[in-house]
Amino acid sequence: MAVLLTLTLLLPLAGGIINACFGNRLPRPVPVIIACGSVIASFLACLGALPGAGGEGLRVTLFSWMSSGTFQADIGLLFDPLAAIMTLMVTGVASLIHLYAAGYMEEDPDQTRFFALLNLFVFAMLTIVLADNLLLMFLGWEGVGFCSYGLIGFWYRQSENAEAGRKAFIVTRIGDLFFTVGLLWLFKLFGTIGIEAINGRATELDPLTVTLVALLLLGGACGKSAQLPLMTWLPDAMAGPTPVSALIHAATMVTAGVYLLCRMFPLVSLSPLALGAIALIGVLTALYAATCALGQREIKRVLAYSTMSQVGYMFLAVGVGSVSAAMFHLLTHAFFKALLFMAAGCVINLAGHENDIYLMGGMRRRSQTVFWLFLAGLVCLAGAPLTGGFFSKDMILAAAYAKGSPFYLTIYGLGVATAALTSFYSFKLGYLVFAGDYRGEELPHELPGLMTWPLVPLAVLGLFGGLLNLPHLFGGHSWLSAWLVRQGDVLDLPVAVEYRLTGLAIAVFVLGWLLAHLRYYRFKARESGVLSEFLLAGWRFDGLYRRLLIRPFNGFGRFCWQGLEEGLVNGLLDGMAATFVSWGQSLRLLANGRISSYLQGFIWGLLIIVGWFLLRAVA
Amino acid sequence: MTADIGTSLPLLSLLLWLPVAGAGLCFVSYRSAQLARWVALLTALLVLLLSLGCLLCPAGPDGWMLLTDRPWIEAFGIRYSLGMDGISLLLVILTAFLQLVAVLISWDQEKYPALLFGLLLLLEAGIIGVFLALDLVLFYLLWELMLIPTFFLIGIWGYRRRVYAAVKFFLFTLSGSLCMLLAIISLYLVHGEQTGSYTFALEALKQTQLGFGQEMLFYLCFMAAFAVKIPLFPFHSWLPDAHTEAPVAGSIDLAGLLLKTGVYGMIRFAFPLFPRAAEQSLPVLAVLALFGIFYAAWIAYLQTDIKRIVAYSSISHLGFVVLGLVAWGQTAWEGSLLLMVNHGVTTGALFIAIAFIQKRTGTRELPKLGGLWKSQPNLSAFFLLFSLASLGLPGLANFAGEILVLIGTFGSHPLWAVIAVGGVLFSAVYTLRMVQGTIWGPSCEPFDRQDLGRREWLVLIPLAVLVVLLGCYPQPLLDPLQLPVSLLLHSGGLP
Amino acid sequence: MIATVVFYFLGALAIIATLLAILQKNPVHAVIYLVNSFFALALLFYLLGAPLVAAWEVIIYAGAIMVLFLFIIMMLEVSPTSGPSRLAPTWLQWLPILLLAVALAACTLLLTGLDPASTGAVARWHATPRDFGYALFKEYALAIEIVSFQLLFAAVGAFYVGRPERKNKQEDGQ
Amino acid sequence: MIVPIEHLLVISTILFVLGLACVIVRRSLIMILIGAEIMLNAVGLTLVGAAAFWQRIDAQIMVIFLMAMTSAEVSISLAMVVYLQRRKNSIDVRAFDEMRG
Amino acid sequence: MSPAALQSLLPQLILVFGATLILLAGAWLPGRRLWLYSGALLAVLAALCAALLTPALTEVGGLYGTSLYARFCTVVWSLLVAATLLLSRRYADLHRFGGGEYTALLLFAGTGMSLLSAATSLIGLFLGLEAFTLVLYILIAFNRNDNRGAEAGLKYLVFGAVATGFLAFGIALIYTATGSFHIVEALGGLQSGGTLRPLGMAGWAMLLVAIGFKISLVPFHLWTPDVYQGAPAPVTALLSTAAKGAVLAAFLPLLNVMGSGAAEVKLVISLLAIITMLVGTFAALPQTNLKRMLAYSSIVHMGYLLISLLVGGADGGKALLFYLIVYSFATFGAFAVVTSLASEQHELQDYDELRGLGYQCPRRAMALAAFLFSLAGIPPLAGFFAKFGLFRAALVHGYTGLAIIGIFASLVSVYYYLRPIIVLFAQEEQATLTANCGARGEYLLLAGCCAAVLMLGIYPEPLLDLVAAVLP
Repeated sequence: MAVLLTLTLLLPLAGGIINACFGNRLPRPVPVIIACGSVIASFLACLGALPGAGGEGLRVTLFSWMSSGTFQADIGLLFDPLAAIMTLMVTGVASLIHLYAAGYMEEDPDQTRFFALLNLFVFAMLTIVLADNLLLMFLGWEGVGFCSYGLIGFWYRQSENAEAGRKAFIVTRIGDLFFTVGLLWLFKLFGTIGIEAINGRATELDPLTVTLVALLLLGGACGKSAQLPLMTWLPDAMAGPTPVSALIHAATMVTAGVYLLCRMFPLVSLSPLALGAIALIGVLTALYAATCALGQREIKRVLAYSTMSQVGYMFLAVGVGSVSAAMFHLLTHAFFKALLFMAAGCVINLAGHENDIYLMGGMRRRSQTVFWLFLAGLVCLAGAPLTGGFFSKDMILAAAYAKGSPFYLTIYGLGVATAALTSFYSFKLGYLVFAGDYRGEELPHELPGLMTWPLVPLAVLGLFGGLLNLPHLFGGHSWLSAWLVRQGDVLDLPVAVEYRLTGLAIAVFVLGWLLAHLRYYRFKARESGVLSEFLLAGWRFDGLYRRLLIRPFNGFGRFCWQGLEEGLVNGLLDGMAATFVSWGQSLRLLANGRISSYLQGFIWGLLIIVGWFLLRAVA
Repeated sequence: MTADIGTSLPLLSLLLWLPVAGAGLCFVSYRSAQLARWVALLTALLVLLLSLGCLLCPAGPDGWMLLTDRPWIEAFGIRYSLGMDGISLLLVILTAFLQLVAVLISWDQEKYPALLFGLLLLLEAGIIGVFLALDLVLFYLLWELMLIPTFFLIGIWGYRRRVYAAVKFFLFTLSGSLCMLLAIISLYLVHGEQTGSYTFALEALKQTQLGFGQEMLFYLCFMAAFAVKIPLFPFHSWLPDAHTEAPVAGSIDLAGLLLKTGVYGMIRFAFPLFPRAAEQSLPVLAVLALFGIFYAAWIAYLQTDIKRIVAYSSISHLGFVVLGLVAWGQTAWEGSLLLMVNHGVTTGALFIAIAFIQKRTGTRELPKLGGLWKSQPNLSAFFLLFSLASLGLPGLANFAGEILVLIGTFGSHPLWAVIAVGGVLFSAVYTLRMVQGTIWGPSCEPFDRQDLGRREWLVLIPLAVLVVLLGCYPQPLLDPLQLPVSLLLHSGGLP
Repeated sequence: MIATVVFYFLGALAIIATLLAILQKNPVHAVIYLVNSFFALALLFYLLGAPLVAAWEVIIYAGAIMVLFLFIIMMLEVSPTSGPSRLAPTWLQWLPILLLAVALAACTLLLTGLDPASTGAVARWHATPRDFGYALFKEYALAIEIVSFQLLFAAVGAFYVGRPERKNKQEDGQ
Repeated sequence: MIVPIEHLLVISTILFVLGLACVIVRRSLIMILIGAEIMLNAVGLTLVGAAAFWQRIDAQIMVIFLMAMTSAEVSISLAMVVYLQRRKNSIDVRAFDEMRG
Repeated sequence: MSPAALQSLLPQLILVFGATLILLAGAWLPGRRLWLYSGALLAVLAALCAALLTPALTEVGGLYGTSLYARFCTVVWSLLVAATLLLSRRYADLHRFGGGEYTALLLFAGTGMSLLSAATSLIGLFLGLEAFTLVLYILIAFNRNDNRGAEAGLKYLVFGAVATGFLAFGIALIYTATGSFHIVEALGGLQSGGTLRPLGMAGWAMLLVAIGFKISLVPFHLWTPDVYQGAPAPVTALLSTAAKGAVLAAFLPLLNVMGSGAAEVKLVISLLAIITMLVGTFAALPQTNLKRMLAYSSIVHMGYLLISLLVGGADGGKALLFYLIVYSFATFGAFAVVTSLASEQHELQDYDELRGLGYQCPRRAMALAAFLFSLAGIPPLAGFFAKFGLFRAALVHGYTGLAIIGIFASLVSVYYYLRPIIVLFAQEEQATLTANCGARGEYLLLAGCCAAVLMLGIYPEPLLDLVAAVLP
C-alpha cells in the first residue's frame, strides 16, 4: 500500500525527469508515451492504494528533508480520505488530459518540454495533496506555480505569453508570502509543521491568533485560487495551451487554495471571523468573475472567469463550514470545467485557431460530437437540474442559507444572483459558438481522435457527478460527506425549505437560460459600450494595480538605483576619489621644477620648525 | 583544545599549501599553457579530494575535527594555527569545488592562461586559509591574500570597465580590512597588557576583558572589514562593478566564495571576540540586512545587464544570510550557513550560464537578448534551473537555506522574518524578468549556434545535480554544522 | 675693550660686504665683495683665538675658492650685459625672500637668545698652532684621512663631469 | 671677555640667512654657489666662536674639515656649472625645470 | 693609526682602498665589466668582513663606533652597493659609463654610508654624510648624454650644498650649547630641567632640515621626484635605498641618546611624519611616471619610518631596521626593473610606455608588481610585516593617531601602486614596445629581491631575530 502510494507520487516525477533530461534524444512518440503512461500508472497506483485511505488513513515517511535545531521537516505523505479523493481526481483528470494533450500537441516540435512540465505539474500537485507537513505542501505549492509559469509561457516566442506566465507566478507568489508567514507562525506556535499535529492542537490557541493564522492561510489560498484581490493572473493565463488551461487553471491548481483551507479546516474553523472572510471573498469573487465572464470575447477567457467564479463558490462553501460541499463542488467542477476547456480547445481547432466567440457561430454543424460534449459541460456549469454542478452548487447555497444570520443570508443572495449570471453567460457562450452561422473566415482544422474521446468520460462524470454526494432529498446517501467523515455537513433542513431552495435554484437557471436565449439565439452584433468594455477589462483591476503598485514599485526602484546607488553612494565615493586626486594635482603644482621655489619650501619648513620651537621655549 | 590530531598527515597545511605550490608551478611554467592547465586541474582536484577526505575526521567534543598549531613569528606572538570544524569544513569543500569548476571553466582561456591558473590557485589558498585560520594575524594575512589574485582576475581578464572595477574592489576591501588590522593589533595590546602574554591566538583573545566602549570600537573595526566583504548596505557599491566586469572564473570566486568569507569572519571572529558589542549591534545589522535585501532587489529589477542583476541578487541573498545570523539561534545560523553554501553553488552556476550565453550571443544586455530557448534549449534549461534555484523555488538549493533562516528568525524576531519574506517575492520579480528577457520572447540571433559543448556539459551537470540535491536533501550539510554552531552560539555569552 | 670694538666693527663689515655681494648684478663684483667679507671674517677668527683658521680662511676661501669662481666666470664668459642683468632679480623678487629671511633670523636669534648659555662670554683665548696640529693629526687623524679621500674623489668627479665631450667613444670597450 | 656669545651668534646667523637668501633669490648658478659659500662661512664663524667660548680646539678642527669639504664641493659644483653651461648654454637655474609635476 | 683601529675599520678600508685601486687601475685598463665585477666583489668582501670580524676597538678615533649595529649597517649598505654595481653592468654598457670611475665612486659612496651610520661623533656624522653626498652629485649626473641627468645632478647639488650648510650650522649650534661633538655628550647635554635647551632647539631645527632633505621629508622633499627621474636608474636605486637608509640609521641613535628633551624634537618629528605621509601620498596619486611615483612613494615610506624613530628604543629600532630592509628590497627591485627595461635611448618611465609590458616581459612585470604590492603592504609580501611591525610598535607606544594616519595613507597609496600594475597588465598592449630583454645579472638581482620579498612576507622571523640581536 505504502509502495503504491509512493509510486503514485513518484511516477509522474520520474516521467517528468526522464522527459526533461532525455526527452529530446528519444524518438518521437516515446516521450508522449512515457508522460501519459506515468500519469495513468500513477492513477492506477492511487486506485490500488485507495483502500488504505479509509479511517485514519495511510502515512509514509520517505526521508528527513531537513532538520535543524527543533525544526524538522520530512518528506512524508498523508493519505487520508480528503487526500485520497483529491488524488484520485487529480490523477484521473490528469490522465485524461494527458491523453487529450497527446493529440493536441501532436505537431508541436517542443512537445517533450510540454510533457515534462505537465508531468512535473502532476507531481507537484500530488505533493500538495499528499504532503503531511506544510513545508512539503509548500514545495508542491511552489512547484505547481513554476509548472504553471512554464506552461502558460509555453509558446514563449510571443512575449505576451511569457509575460502572462510571469504575471501568474508573481501574483500567486504574493499569496505565497502569506502562506509562508502562516507556516512560520504555525511552527513557532506548535514547534512542528505537521498538518495533523497542528490541526489536532489548534484548540490550544487563543482566538486572535487563530484568526490571524487563518487569514494568512486564506491569503495563500487566494493567490493560488485566483480570488479577490489576487485574481488578475488567471484570465491572462489562458495564453497557455488548452490542456494546460484544462488541467492547471480549471481542474487542479486553482483549487489548491480550496484544498489548503479544507486541509487546515480544523484550525480555520475555530475562527468565525476568518470563516466569514473566506465566505465573503468567495462570494464576491464568484460575483465579480461572473460579471466579467459576461463581457469576455475569447472563449477561454470566458471559461477562465467562470472558473474563478466557481472556485469562489468553493471558498464560500469552506466559509460556511461545509468541507464536503467544497470538495463536492471541487470534484464536479474539475470534471465539467476540464471538459469545457478541452471541448473549447476542439472548438478553437475547428474554428481554425480562432479564439473570439463573436467570430464563431454554427460550430454545431462542424462537429456534432464536440457540440454535445460542450453542451454537457455547459449545463453542468449553468447548474441545470440533476447535473453534477447543480447538486454541488445547491449544497453550497443551502449550507449558506442554513447559517441563518443576516450576513450569511446576504451571501446566499449574492450566490443565487451569481448562479443566475452563470446560467446566463453559459448559454450566451453556447449560443454564440454553436448557434447560427459561421462568422469567421478560417478553415476548420482536423480533430485528432485523441482530442475527443477522453472528453467522454469527463462528460459522464460531470453529468452524473451528483451521484457522489446525492442528497437525501433525491434519494441519495451523501456518500462523499460520509467518506470525508463530515456527516455534519449534511444539512438537516426542513423538507419545505429544501424544496424552496431547490426551486429557486432551478428558477434562476431557467431565468438565465431564457435571457440568454432571447438575446443571443440570434446573433446581432458585437457588444460595445462603457459597461462591456469595463467588464471585458475585468473591472479594470489590471490598470488599477499598475497605477497603484507597479508604477510606484518601478519608481522607487529607479530612485534606489539612480538616486541612492548611483547618485549618493557611488557619487560620494567617486567624488572622494576625485577630491583626493585633485589634491594631488594641486600638490603637483608645488613641484614646478624650479630650484628656488623648492628652496622656499625649505625655508618655510625651517621657519615653522623654529617658530614652533620658539613657542615651546617661551612657554 | 584537543591535541594535534592532524599530525599523522598534516591535512590542514596540505589544504593550504598545495594550492600555493600549484600556483608556483603555474607561474613557473608560464610558457606552456597546457602544462599550467593540467597542473591547475590536478591541484584543484587534489584539494577537493583532500577536503572531502576531511569529512572522515571525527569531531572532538569542542567541535574541532583537525587542529594545527605551531610557532611562526614569535617576535610578534603570531602562531601558525589552523583548525577545522564543521563550518570550516563545509566552506572549504565549497571552495575546493567551485575552484575546480573555475579551473574547468577557464580551460580555453587564451589570454595568459598560466597566469590565470596560478592566480586561481593562489586565490583558493587564500580562501581556504581564511576558513581555517585561528590566529588573527594569520587570518588577516590570508584575508588579504585573496586581494591580489582577485584584483588581477578582474583587471586582466575582465570586461570593458575592468580597471575601474578592480581598483574599486581593491580599495574597498582594503579599507575595511585595514580597520580590522588596527583593531587586531589594539586587541592584542590590550590582551597583552592584561595577561602579560602577547599573542594573536583567537582562543586567548576571547578571554580579554574589554570596556564596553572599547569593545564596541574594536567590533566596529572588525565589522568594517566583514561588512564590505559580505557586502552589507551601504558598503556594497564595489560588488556590482566587480561582479559585472570580472571574467566568469572571477565572478564565481567573488560571489561563491569571497562574500562568504565576510560572514565567516563575523561568526568566527567578530561575534565570539566581542559578544556584548555584537549583541548591541544586532538590531542595526538586522536593519541593514533587511534594507539590503530590498534595496538590492529593487535595483536588480531595473538592471539591463544580466550579470549585474545576478550581482545585485547576491547582495540581496547575503542580506538573508546576515539576517539569519542576527536572529541568533541554532536553526537560523544553520540556515545562514547552508544558504551561504547553496548561494555559492547557485550563483556560481548562474554566472557560468551567463558566460556561456555571452559567449554565444556576444551580449549580456536584456534588450538585445531573448528567445534563447529556440537555438540553445539545453543551455537555456540550465539557466532556467539556476535562476529558479536563485529565486528560492522549494526543492532547489537556495530555498532550504532561506526557509531555515526565516524559521529561525521568526522564532526570535517575527517582524524581521515577515519583512524578509517579502524579499522572496522581490527575488522572484527580478529573476523572472531576467529569465523572461533572456530565454523567452522573440529570439535574437546568437552568433554561435552551437548548443553546449562537452566540457560545458561537464561543468553544468554537476552544478545542476548539486543545485537539486542541496535543495532536496540538505541534511548532510546540516549535520556537521550542528555542534560547532551550538558551541559558537553559547560560548559568546548571549542568550 | 679694543677687541670688543674691533669685533663689532668687523662683524658689521662682514655683514655689509656680504649684503653687497649678494646684491651685485655682476658676479665678478660679487666675488670681490665676498673676498672683503672673508677678510673681515678671517680677522674675526684671529680675534677669537684661531690664527691658523684665520690664515686658512684667507688662503683657501679668499684665495683659492674665490679665484676659482672668478676663473669660471671668466671662462664661461658670463658677460655683465647679457647674462647677469637678465639673471639679477628685481626688488620685487627680493622683498618676500628678505622678509622670510628676516623672520627666520629673528626667530632663530630669539630662540638662541633664550638659552642660558647665550649670555656667557667669549673669553680671550688663544689656540697655539701646536695645540692645533696635535689635535688635528693625533685625535682627528682618521677624519683627515676621510677628508683627503673625499677631496680625491671630488677631484675625480669634477674631472669626470667637467671634461669635454669626446667625439669618438673609443673607451667603450668590451 | 670680548663679547657675549649671543652677539657672535647674531652675526653668524645674519650671515647665514644672507647666504640662504642669496641661494633662493639669485638665478645665476654661480651666485647660488656663492650663497652656499656664505652660509658655510657663517657656520665657520659660529664654530670658531664656540671654540673660544668653550676654550676647546675641536671646533676649530671642525672648521678645517668644513673648509676642506667646501672646497671639494666647490670643485664639483664648478665642474657641474661648466658641464651644464656646455649642455644648455645657460647658467640660469630657471633653464633647468624640464622635470616637474 | 694603530693596527687595532685599522682592523676595526677594515670593511671601510676595503671599500675605500678598493675604490682608489680601481680608480687608478681603471685609468690604465679601460675594462668596464671587469671593474664593475671586481667592485662588487670588493663590496661583498667588505660586507663579509663587517659581518664576521669582531673589531678590536669599540670606537675608532672618537668618531666611529664598531658596535654590532654599525657593522650590520655596513653589511647592508655594502651589499646594496654590490647589488647596484651588478645592476649597472648592462646599463653602464649602454650609456658608456667610465667603468673605473663609476665603480670607484660607488664604492666610496658605500664607505661614506657605512661611516655615517657608524658615527658616534657629530664630526664623524658630518664627514660620512658629506662623503657620499659629494659622490652622489657626480653619480646622478653620470650619464653625460642626458639633459635630465644633468638637471637632476644640478638640483641635488644645490640642495645638497644648502643642506650641508644647515647640517653644519646645526652641529655648530649644538656644539655652542654643549661644547662637545661626541653624540652622547653633545645631545645628552642639550636638556636642562627636563626640557630641551633653546640652543638645542635651534640646533635641532637645523639638523632636521638637513636630515629632512636627505631622507626627503615634506616640505624638504621637492627635489626628490626630479632627481629620481633624472638620475640613472641604478643610481636611483642606491639613492632611494642605501642613501636614505644610512641617514635614518644614523638618525636613530641621535634620538635615542637624548633624554627627556627628546619629547620636543619628537613633537616636531611627528608633525613632519604626518605631513610627509599625507602630502607624499596625495602628491603621488596623479603621477604618471614610474620613477617619480616611486620617488613619492619613498617619501611616504620615510614618513612611516619616522614613526618608528619616534617610538625609539629597541621596539622602534627593530621596526625601523626591518622596515628599512624590506623597503630596500622592494624599492631596489623596482628600480632594478626600470634599469633592466632601459634601452640606449631612454629609460621606460612613463606609464604609457609601459602599457602591456606584462605580456612582453612577464617575469619582470610580475616582479615589479610584487615589489609594488610589497611597498603597498599587501600580504603575503614582506611589506605587510614591515608595516605590521611598525604600526604595532606605534600602537604599543601610544602613537595611535600616527598609526591611524599611516594606515590611511597606506590605504590611499594602494591606488598609486595599482596604477602601474594596471598599466602593465590590464591595459591593451602597445604596438611598438621598446623594452630590452635585460641581462642575466639583472634577472639574478630581481630574482633575489623577489625571493626576499616573498620569503620575508611568509616567514620574517629570521630577519626579525637578526634585527633584534643587532640592536644595542
